[in-house]
Amino acid sequence: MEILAYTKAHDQFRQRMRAFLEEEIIPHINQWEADHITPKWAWQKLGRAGFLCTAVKPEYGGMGGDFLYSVIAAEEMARTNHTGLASALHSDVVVPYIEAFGNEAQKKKYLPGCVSGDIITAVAMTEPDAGSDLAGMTSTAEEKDGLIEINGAKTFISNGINADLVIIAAKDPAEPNAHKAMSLLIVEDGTPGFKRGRHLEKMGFHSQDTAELFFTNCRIPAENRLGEKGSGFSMLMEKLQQERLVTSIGAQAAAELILEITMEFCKNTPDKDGKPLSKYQATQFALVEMATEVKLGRAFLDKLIAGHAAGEQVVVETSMAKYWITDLAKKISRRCTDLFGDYGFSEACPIVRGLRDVRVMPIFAGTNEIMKNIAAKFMGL
Amino acid sequence: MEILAYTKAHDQFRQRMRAFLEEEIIPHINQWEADHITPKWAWQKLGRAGFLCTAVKPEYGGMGGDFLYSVIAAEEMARTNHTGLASALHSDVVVPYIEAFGNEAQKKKYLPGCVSGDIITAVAMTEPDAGSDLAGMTSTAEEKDGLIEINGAKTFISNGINADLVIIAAKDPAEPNAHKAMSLLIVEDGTPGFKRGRHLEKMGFHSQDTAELFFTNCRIPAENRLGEKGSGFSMLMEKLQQERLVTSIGAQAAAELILEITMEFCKNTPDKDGKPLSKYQATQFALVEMATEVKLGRAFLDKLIAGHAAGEQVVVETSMAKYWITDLAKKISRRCTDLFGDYGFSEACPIVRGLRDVRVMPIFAGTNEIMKNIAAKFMGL
Amino acid sequence: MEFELDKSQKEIQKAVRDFTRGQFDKDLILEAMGSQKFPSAIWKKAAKLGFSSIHTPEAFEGGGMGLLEYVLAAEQMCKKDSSAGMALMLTGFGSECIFRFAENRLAEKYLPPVATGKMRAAAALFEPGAGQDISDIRTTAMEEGESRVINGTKAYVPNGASAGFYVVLCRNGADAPETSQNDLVLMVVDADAEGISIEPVGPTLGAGLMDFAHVTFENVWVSQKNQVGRTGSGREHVLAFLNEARIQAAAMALGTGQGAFDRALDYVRQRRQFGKQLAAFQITRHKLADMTARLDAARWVVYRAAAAFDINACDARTAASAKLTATDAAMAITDEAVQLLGGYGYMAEYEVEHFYRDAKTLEIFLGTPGVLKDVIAGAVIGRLK
Amino acid sequence: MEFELDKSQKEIQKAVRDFTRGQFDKDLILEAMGSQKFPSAIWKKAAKLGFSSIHTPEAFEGGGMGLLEYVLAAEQMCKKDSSAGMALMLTGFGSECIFRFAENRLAEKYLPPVATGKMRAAAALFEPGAGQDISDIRTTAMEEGESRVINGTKAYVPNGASAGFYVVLCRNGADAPETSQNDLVLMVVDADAEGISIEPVGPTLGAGLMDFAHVTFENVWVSQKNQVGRTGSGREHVLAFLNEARIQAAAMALGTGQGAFDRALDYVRQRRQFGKQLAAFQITRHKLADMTARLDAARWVVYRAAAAFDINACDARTAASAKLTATDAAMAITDEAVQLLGGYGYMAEYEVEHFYRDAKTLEIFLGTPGVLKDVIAGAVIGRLK
Repeated sequence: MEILAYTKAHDQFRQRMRAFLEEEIIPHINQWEADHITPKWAWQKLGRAGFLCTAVKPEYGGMGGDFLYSVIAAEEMARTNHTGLASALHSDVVVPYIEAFGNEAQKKKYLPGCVSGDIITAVAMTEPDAGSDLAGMTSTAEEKDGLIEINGAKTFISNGINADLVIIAAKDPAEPNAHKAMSLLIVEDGTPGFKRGRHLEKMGFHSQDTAELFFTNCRIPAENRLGEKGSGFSMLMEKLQQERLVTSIGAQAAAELILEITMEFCKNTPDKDGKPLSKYQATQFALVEMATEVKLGRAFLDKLIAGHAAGEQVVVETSMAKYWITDLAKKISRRCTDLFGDYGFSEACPIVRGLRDVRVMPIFAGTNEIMKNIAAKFMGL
Repeated sequence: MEILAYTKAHDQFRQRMRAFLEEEIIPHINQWEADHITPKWAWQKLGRAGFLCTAVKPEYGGMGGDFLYSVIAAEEMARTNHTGLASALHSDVVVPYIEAFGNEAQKKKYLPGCVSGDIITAVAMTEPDAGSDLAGMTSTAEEKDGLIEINGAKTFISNGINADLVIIAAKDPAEPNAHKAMSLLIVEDGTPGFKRGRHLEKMGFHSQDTAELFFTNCRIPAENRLGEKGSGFSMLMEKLQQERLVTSIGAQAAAELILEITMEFCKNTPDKDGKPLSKYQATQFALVEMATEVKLGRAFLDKLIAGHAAGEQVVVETSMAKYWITDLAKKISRRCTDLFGDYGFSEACPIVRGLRDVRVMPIFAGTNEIMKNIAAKFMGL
Repeated sequence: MEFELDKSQKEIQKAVRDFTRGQFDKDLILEAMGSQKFPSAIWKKAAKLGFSSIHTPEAFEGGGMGLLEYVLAAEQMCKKDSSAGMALMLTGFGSECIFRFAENRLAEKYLPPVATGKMRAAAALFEPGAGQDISDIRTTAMEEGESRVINGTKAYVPNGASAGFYVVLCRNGADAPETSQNDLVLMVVDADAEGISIEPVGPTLGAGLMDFAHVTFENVWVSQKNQVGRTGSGREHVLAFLNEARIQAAAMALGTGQGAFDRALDYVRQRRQFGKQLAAFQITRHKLADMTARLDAARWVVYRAAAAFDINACDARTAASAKLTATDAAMAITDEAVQLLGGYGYMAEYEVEHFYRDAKTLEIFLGTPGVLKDVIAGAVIGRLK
Repeated sequence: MEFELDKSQKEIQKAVRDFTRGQFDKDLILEAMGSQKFPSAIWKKAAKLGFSSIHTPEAFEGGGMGLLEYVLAAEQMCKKDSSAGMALMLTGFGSECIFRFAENRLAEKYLPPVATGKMRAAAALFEPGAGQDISDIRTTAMEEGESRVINGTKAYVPNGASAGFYVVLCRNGADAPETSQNDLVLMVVDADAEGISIEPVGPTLGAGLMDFAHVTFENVWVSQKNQVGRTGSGREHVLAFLNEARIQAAAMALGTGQGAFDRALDYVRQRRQFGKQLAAFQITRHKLADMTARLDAARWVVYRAAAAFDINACDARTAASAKLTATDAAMAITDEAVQLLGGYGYMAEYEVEHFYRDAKTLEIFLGTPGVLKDVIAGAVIGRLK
């Protein structure tokens, strides 16, 4: 019994994308990891092949695919074992803000480029002194001379160096209610007063450019506001379910990949007597236990995907999935490395990159502690 | 999105059964726990009300319900927080042997009584020196004078004292292949040479009679053999999936009940300042984490129930569910008691019985270690 | 540093081990289990040898030894039988407050009967609705001439229905704010004083050879001579006592874990399945290795905490951390022992099932993991600006 | 029992702590991280103070202290920086075999350069395909007159590309069965000997300031004078060395955990969210309490194992159990530290991310949990009939 009703068209899309990634993307990944950035041409290639923003409507250049196409794209990208080509972030987290809240002019202007890969996007919420506490942010957006002037600093921004378009959250200093003060604003690359800060060194995500962004008297046209003035907080809240779900999908796919690689290694690696490592009972138990947890995560996640695709509000379950599955990916990565012996601490070991990469998942898109707070609140505790 | 397609008829059955249990069963449970046995009238009352053996076909007195009725009956019984009226064991583990493998005469003779509650059944596999190792059993069944003579000892037999009919597994000593030697035999209460041993004292399951059974030159008619001679092992193998699934259903319902009681306690118990315990962050996190695990188990289990009901072979997943969910119930019981403070070690605390009861679940129906061995084998490790 | 037991400690350890081997009759213990039937006969013999009041000064007929020796004895007792060990080693529960903080006069009166196996003691600290917290004590001890009048209820008092006297934590006067921390006083109250009513807790999950009760004091008159320490020192004394008692509970957990481990090891070496001993299966071996590592870790934090206590260097963090680690280990080990014994593990006859219930009881008793973490965090984080 | 450090131990602890504060330059360390750039300058200073060969006898220019003092030093080093600590404290990896089991002549030749910061050492034990197991050694050391000729490959040798000499575990002659346990011999081989080829492992998950390499010996001629101990004693020496080295790794894990804990504690006391310090949230507090309890447990098993080693009372179980507990604690603590620091926890600049990677590396190095459990189980279960 499968929970998700993938059609033949979905399956073909998955096969096409997998073949494309195999051929066009995977051969370059080691270089991108070393470079600490992924080149823009890769985004364009992916977009032109039809694997970016599958949900965008045809009138804006997309294929108008249902949510399962997003799921497939996110899973297949996760299986490439790198994070630089952050297509799920772009396609299913950032661009949906433009799709959902942008006016016709904004959609016409930006969406085709987002789909083709010519416009790489980022969303800038987190600030150096306000992590998961969105209401605590201090960046300001003031109307001046018919323009909007942005001041503030953002950090941990994925695609921060590559981004051609940044959606930034900032507050009107004149509005005392933190939740009503926030707007979302579109800032294009090259806008005076918008500067990239340091390209941050981190444990993993090496092929992805994570950066600080600085806005100093950065003036943008008033029409670059997304949605109503002051509606930023509610827009964020509305889209967080999908962001967290997409994070869970990525973590689930990463856990599955790490375990799959490990299982193959144990099956195919003999000890000195020629007995495969997978014949040792303790190894078997480790693999069975991890496979069980991965299947549990998958069943829970698929049920959630089905609910999300059907338009259900699944705040509690999404928070639960985000924390449990990202923790799962982390735990699996830790336990699997032990099965490789000394090879397990070499970067040549095929799951070590994953170990470093998945460690951020329990932190981003709202820390797992925030997820539990949210779940507790919505469970009436 | 719900995974299982319960109909209105199912829901009504659940409500009827819950009301029945509330009225007719629950008021007596404390007494049965103290007595260390559940009276036979309770079985009859349950059977006459239509809550035993829902799967048995109408021609034998049953309602011919689908597997979801069994699921509902098992879940509702688990929610009574006692184990003496072991209806799921009877209805979904033991009686199915007669239904599936019995000949017409056996079915006509026994099934109506099983449905009405006049015949309480037990299955006797485990021996003092062979726990989960079925092939290692030593009880014998020899043909003598047109009869079958059984010799051997069985232990840990649920319903051991109450049972009117015992299905016993025994081996033909003349057959050297352990797997081909085993037959299943029906022994009725009162057969000469069939004696009950001690009523065993145990950690929990106090209202259930767990006993040793002894067979000494116990002769039964040849027509009391179930199925073909020597097919016992394969009959057991065929039915184990459902036994383990039913165990998982009971454990899942127990975990849900324990958590539900604890959550209500924390919501409704104020500290000295009037602040409910559920307002403490650490308590919230504990409840959220446990609720998440319970929901994970539920999604995985429901998917499996759907597969089983559709006739799928789900050996690996069933083994995984049996170990993970029974361990879950145990862990939940441990963690929940802490939230009660000192009350948590009093037998008056409403989850303490559950803590004692669920501890056997990782052991029976094949230990969780056996489950992992099976999963490893079927995963090709 | 020196991690070896000295000669006298080894002797104590051996003496207690020999005693339990000789005196802990398995069948009698199993029969009494769950009925709160206290093992009086064994206690009298243990008391004669000075084991159950091992750390009470000799002047009051105790063993005159340190907490470390108490720990060694408790470990041995609980290793042989966790329920009997708990019952016997908690007979003097609260007497520490008297011999450490009270005038000799009080100790001379109350402690010898405890040390000689004639009377049990009970510290009565926590209150209904307050959990395991002494920051909000509502039981009052009002001064009336040369007496104090005690009113209030104490919950889940160990030996609550059987003790000869209670060491009761009270607020000094009703006027002080209820959460005042500097207004507490400890009073020793005879169990037969007028105005005391006892509501037994009834059957408990573990600790099946001892009783717990809720004890209500209604206008109970007590001589001021029965006050422990000075007025206002109650909180300080109880916090020190809790440190000591938590280390004691940790030692019981250690012994409980060790006892379950020993039984599991024996079993898997004997029992054969699928043609070989259970101990030959790698997964059994790894379980035993895990249990061993947890026992090692528990043992050294418990011994270290006790040794620190004996040189007045034990803070709340050390004691709470030792209890947290040791009871967590005991739970994991007893749980695994039940599992390793399979069906037998669930049966009373094979004992490990009550070790599991006792481990769980010890995990809650004197501070659930949550309470202990609050204590530890308070110590390591300190006051926040 | 006596759980206090003595005066000289406290002095060592303080001296190393002061040294790391003065000499471990965070920016330089972060810059070198991951490039296997060994911190030579710091090493020379540490060597001058006798820290990195602290347990090498004074006769060979070491510190002349015990393993416990090594443990204290390693803890302090790794607390300040886990990667620098590992690199510095493992400079003499394998020299223990020489000063404990070889003739003085060999020690006099090889150890002073190590102790004085001129040359690194490397024990070359494990082989490709054999995991972390010495029961099946295929590298041979055939006698040829007054020499031995070594052939074979050793895998994941610490300092493998930088050491001045290797302590190589070999089989004595090719004729003995490959799994013979009584036919092993340890040889000291100069790194510049002809026939040695080195294949660097390249970047590693942790231990970013040191190197690992696979080392192949192809007809490498070594004087018989370079033999450690007697022929056939190789296994016994290496097992003893593994005990010592596992306790060393456990101490590094302890320091790594403590360092991550300290940083997390600092952070949550400073950082405010939702209007209050992170340290004011109960869940943060409980995490810190858990970390504290794990550190306590790890610390005492590690100290105890080292103290036992110093009095020749450390068996394989004690060492393996200490490493299992300490590295498990280090993983849990560094993981939680990363989480407590949130986004900063993932950034190189805030250091805890490399503590996490180092903890994971230590968890694998010298025995994964699985290998350690095999060892412990072997010891507690013994031989099966």
